[in-house]
Amino acid sequence: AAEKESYKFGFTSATMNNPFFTTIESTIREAVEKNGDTLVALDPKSDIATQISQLEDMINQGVDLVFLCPIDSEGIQPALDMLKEAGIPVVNYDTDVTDPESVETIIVSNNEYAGEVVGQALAEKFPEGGKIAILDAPYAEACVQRVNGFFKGLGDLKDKFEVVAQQNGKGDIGESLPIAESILQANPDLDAFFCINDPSALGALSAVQGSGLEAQVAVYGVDGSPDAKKSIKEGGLTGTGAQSPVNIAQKAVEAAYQILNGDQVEKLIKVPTFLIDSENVDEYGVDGWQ
Amino acid sequence: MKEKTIYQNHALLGFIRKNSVILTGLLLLCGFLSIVTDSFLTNGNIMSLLRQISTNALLTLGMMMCIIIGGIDLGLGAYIALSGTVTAVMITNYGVNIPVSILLGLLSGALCGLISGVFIAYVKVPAFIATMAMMNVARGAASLATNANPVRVTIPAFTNLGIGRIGSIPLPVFYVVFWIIVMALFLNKTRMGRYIYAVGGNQNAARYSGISIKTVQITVHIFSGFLAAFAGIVLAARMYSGQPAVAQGYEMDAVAASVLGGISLTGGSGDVFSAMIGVLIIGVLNNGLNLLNVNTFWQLIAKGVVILFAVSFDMIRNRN
Amino acid sequence: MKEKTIYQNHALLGFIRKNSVILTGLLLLCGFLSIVTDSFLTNGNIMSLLRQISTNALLTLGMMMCIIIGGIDLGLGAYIALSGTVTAVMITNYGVNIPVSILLGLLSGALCGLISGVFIAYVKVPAFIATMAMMNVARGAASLATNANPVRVTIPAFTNLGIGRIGSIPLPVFYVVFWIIVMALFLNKTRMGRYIYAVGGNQNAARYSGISIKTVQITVHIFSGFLAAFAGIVLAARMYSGQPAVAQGYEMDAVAASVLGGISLTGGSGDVFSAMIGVLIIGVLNNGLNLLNVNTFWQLIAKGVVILFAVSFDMIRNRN
Amino acid sequence: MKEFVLQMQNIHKQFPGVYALNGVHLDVLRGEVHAILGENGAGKSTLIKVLGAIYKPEQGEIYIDGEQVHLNSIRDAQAHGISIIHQELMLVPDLSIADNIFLGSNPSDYGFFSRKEMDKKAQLLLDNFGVDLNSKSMISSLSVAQQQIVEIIKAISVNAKIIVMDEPTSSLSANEVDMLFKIINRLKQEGVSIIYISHKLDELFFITDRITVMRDGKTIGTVVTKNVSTDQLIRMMVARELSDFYVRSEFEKGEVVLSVRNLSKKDLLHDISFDLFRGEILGFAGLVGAGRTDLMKVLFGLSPYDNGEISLNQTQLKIHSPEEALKAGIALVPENRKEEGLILKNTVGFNMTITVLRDFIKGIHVDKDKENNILDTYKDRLSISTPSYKQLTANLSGGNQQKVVISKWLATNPQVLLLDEPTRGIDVGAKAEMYTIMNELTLSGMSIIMVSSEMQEVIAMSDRICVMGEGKIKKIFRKEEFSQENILSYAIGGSKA
Ligand SMILES: Nc1ncnc2c1ncn2[C@@H]1O[C@H](COP(=O)(O)OP(=O)(O)OP(=O)(O)O)[C@@H](O)[C@H]1O
Ligand SMILES: Nc1ncnc2c1ncn2[C@@H]1O[C@H](COP(=O)(O)OP(=O)(O)OP(=O)(O)O)[C@@H](O)[C@H]1O
Ligand SMILES: [Mg+2]
Ligand SMILES: [Mg+2]
Repeated sequence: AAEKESYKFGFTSATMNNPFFTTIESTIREAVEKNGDTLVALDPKSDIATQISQLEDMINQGVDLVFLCPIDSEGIQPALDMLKEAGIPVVNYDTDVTDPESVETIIVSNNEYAGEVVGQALAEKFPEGGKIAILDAPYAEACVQRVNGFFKGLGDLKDKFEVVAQQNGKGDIGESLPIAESILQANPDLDAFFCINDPSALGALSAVQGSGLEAQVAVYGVDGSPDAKKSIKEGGLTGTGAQSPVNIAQKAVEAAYQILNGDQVEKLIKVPTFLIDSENVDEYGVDGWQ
Repeated sequence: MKEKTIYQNHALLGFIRKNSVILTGLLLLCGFLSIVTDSFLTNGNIMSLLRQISTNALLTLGMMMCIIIGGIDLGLGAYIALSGTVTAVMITNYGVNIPVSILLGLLSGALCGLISGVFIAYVKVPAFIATMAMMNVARGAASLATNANPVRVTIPAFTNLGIGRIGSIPLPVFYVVFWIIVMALFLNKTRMGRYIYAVGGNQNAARYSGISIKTVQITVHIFSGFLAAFAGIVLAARMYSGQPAVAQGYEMDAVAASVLGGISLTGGSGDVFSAMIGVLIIGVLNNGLNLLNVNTFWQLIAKGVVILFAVSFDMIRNRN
Repeated sequence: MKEKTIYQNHALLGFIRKNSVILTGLLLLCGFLSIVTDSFLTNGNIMSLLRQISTNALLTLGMMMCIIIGGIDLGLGAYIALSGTVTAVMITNYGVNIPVSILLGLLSGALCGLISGVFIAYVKVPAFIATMAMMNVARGAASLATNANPVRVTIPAFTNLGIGRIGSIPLPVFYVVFWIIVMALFLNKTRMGRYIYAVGGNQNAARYSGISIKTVQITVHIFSGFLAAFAGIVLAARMYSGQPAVAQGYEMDAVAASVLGGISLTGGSGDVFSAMIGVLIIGVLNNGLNLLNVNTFWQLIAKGVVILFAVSFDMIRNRN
Repeated sequence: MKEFVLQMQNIHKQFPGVYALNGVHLDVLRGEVHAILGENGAGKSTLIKVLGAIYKPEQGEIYIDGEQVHLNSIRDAQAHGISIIHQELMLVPDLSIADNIFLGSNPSDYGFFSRKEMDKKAQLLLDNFGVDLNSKSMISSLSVAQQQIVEIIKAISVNAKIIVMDEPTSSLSANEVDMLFKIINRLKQEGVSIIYISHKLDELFFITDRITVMRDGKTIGTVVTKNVSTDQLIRMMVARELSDFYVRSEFEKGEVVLSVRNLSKKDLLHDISFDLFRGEILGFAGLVGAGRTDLMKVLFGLSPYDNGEISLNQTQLKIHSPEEALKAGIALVPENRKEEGLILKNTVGFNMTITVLRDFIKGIHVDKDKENNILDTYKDRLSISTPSYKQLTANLSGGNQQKVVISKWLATNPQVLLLDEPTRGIDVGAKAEMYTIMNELTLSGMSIIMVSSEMQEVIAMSDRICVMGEGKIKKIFRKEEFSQENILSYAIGGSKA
């Protein structure tokens, strides 16, 4: 390939209304702009059809490479086919696509594992089992994986835990708050909430605090957002299965330049996830993402 | 038989008669829930139910005015997000003191209302479009102001506005009661209130009667934007944070509540207390479905079906 | 003075005169984009632009009918999801053959339209509420049918319906042209078409002329549900899958396109081709903002502002 | 020979709180013009709506050509050859004239129709009527009168056996009324029966064969027109004597109150100048579209003007809105009560006071006594007949609606009262009351401008008459110059002035 003066990258995430993705975007942007390259970032607002259209627009704009987090692993396939036809390499991050052949590399935090660490922590905290409620987001693939991982993490104690409620918190604090309140009313003896991300966990936490049950009910999230870490530090949230958008972004940029240079990259790069709780929250700081 | 009067002698009786269908529906729903769940009728649940509906109640107060003048305000959900983030940004990022921050938050909503009002009144842009456009603008502004990140506020003096209680009653319940009273007085006892009904009933006739349509439209939209902003600040206090992505689609719940409360979408009629029954129905429905732990997708269907049938019965009764 | 005749001898000239503001806006937008970007005027971009707007074009064709009779259909986005998932589930989970699956998908949309139509016509539920309720029901049903998971279909005979081309022109463009022609004939050349305008323009007059309002309302909603379902199947083919969460809020774009195309939300007027200009404006705007790499939050604001001003200019011109 | 094309027997129809039809009988012969006469609210329009199957009567039989029929739908009524021009205009504003004329008719094609042919047919009908209208024009661009004409043409286009006209001439001027009468005569020759409702007695004497008088939802009797006198009819209608029908009390010229100089508005008004004196009734006559309504709108601040001066009591006025006009002491009773006058879905009380809320609402204090006082005053003064102030205005009869309209602007106690077609659609009793009120008002010092297309009324009630045509004042007549011929010749003759 001919050496270019500068590269134009495309970036698409599930939604730009989520700090997790805006952190990835700004980290990538910073890195590529430092090299004198540009980043085109579009917001499909969680709509897979919009995401496909926007990728078309990027192709027409002549981007050299696309950073892509599919809203749906399968539904994104037509866009991947078009990208392939146009000869544009794809760095797939966060949520893996169904057909790995269509992308150059897949860089994911292990969503399942993020749920798993929470499950483990819960099992440890409540060795006798208990009543739990789950706030999920069934339309989002990554979130479904987190729930699966969560059950895996409960391990042998799985049968001792009773899921008394499972509702769609839409990964949103405002949606989750009233739902969590109702769940607490229906189950005053609840032991814990598992929420598929931090915003919904913070919503559940507000509900728990509003009901004066903070001593009794543990609230777990997934993400490791600065807000969540602050809350952990203040004794609010119990823990969060942390991902590292900063690491994901850095790995993605690294891989991108390697691909454009014609170097080999690994097909699957897993960015570790881990539990942050009151014990280790200070290691990661509360001002930004890890 | 339809008895439609603005002021009645036996106010309470008239109210019950007028809203008999929807009141019956509400009572049935409550009765059903108190039988099949242990928790519905507990003090705790009732209090949290009341707190949950406070947002929709405030939005509905604003929305019903917009509907009465024959319009709508699709931006109300976005103004919630905007005012919450504006207030939070002021407090947290700029260290502005709390009263001033809240004032700025309230102003942001009123300003959005003013802008849509001006386009509706002076340029005759349909309210549906003007407020839909303002919805985009307000949502965009809220996201820009915070770079789409939530802005955390943990100062108790602020958060207490949302989570505080007097006795066992959450503060937001008092706010709602206050605004219900204000709105009822406004619509029934002031000139502007009657002008609002006149403009919605027949804009041309209102104009010939010497009413300034523009003033009425702008006033209504400022007021409803203000109420949404107020709701946004209470919500931000409850969530310890200004959330730019919060409250999407809340305006639709406010429209549904208004219509359940018998407010005609063609404008010209409707009263505060009936609208509040609509708010209660939607609130109890959401609360009940969650208490019953109904599957999310069935919840959607159930909500659709209940709204459809509740409005249907009301329509059928009104025709007879 | 205003010359108001529906069809003029110089149809094209009349059309241009009627839509002068909005056409000017569209041309300015296109001109601007072709100057500041290299890619806007490329064949590839134009083709993908046309394909991108095909969904909104189909929805707008349905929406405009609903608006002309003085209503609205807020369920159209949800019917897209429903028909796509129904078709995909039939093909993939039940092994039903493709034509029958597609037929079932189309029927699902038409059925939703029928149900809202019946409530609107017979029970007099406002269209806003009836279709909002059906939106919930359809979305819930689509999610239930698939447990909220996308259902994959990779049979080329199906996916080609969405991604195929004739020459360099994507198939969806042909569908849209076909339906535009059908709709134009329907509205202008058939009795039912006239009835649609009559019902929207003066419902009493229509009734006193012996027109069955109910038939008109139900027909319109079935047809618009059907068109949304059609769009849903094309979209499913493009995405190789039925997606239960897709197309949320698409109905609002269809309303915006209709109003940009000069269709009055009070009903009674509007024509297909003007509405398609509205679709083009929204499409070019989205495409252009993407090509220009405008920040996503600024995009929201820009979209709001452009719609507001485009409609404003149209209103101002119409008054003079 | 005596062949009943229509018999309606013992028809009963009740509305909430109103027994609108209480055993009504109506017999109509083939080829006759049969009037229904009665006060406002007598039940005329309701009877017609029963015939058109818009309302279902609780009781009663309908025979057409001697056979009992059950009219279950509007289509049924049409199929039996009944065609109705309703009191309220029933046209679709954004469709063309041709579309409207053929809206309900049922051509025998497969759902498609040929627009060319339809336009041609419609044009033929328009030309036959003798109006200068293009069948492709949109209804919304027509004046009320032109719309009324379209409505008439629509009704006669379907080859009906029975054509009902509910106050067809209420917004027509003399020329068009003549045209209508010619058509009625022609239809009569063809054996069509016409049911004709009007409050204009002279028309009834001119055109009808028999008259059925209704009162309070009952048939009082049917008489042969040529055998009755006006007085007899009025007695049947109102069951009381009406004296002094058109009487203008003596008028003493006061000072100039309103003075208009060289008022112009592009395409609509040209160089309008006139004075209005204290206590005067200044009539405005003219043909349809003469520009009288436009002038009133300008005076009331509803539409702007380009040049000229308006002064009230020697001070120049700058009025930009009705609000300012009302404040300055000018009130307009608009021409079109449904669109401009009333909020139909609200109560009578609400409507009557909406212009004067300032008088009894201060802040959040509503002075109920004062409010009731205002309501009672005008209810009595105009004898508005309504079961209560809480009745929806939509449920009042046309005439009572008109009185509500008048009362709401009268309540503002203006110095100058502009009345645009003030007696449109109101019965003789109400008219007489209206004239009495006008007299009283002027005696108390109010000045009135009365736009009217009813020649008798203008001549009888005005102190001076401005004749308008093509947006100009063609001539101002003094009382002694008044005559129908004089006025008409200026109204029609474009170049005379
Ligand atoms: N839809 C309705 N609901 C309730 N009352 C009605 C309705 N329509 C008419 N009425 C009442 O029925 C009575 C008869 O009204 P109708 O319109 O038939 O009178 P009319 O003789 O045509 O009077 P006008 O000369 O003023 O047109 C009136 O008292 C009127 O208030
Ligand atoms: N909104 C409008 N659009 C177009 N033309 C109009 C409009 N309003 C009035 N006109 C035209 O302006 C002219 C003057 O109308 P105007 O209503 O003032 O006449 P008028 O003397 O009051 O007659 P009428 O007895 O019909 O009320 C007419 O030719 C009318 O058709
Ligand atoms: Mg009548
Ligand atoms: Mg006039």
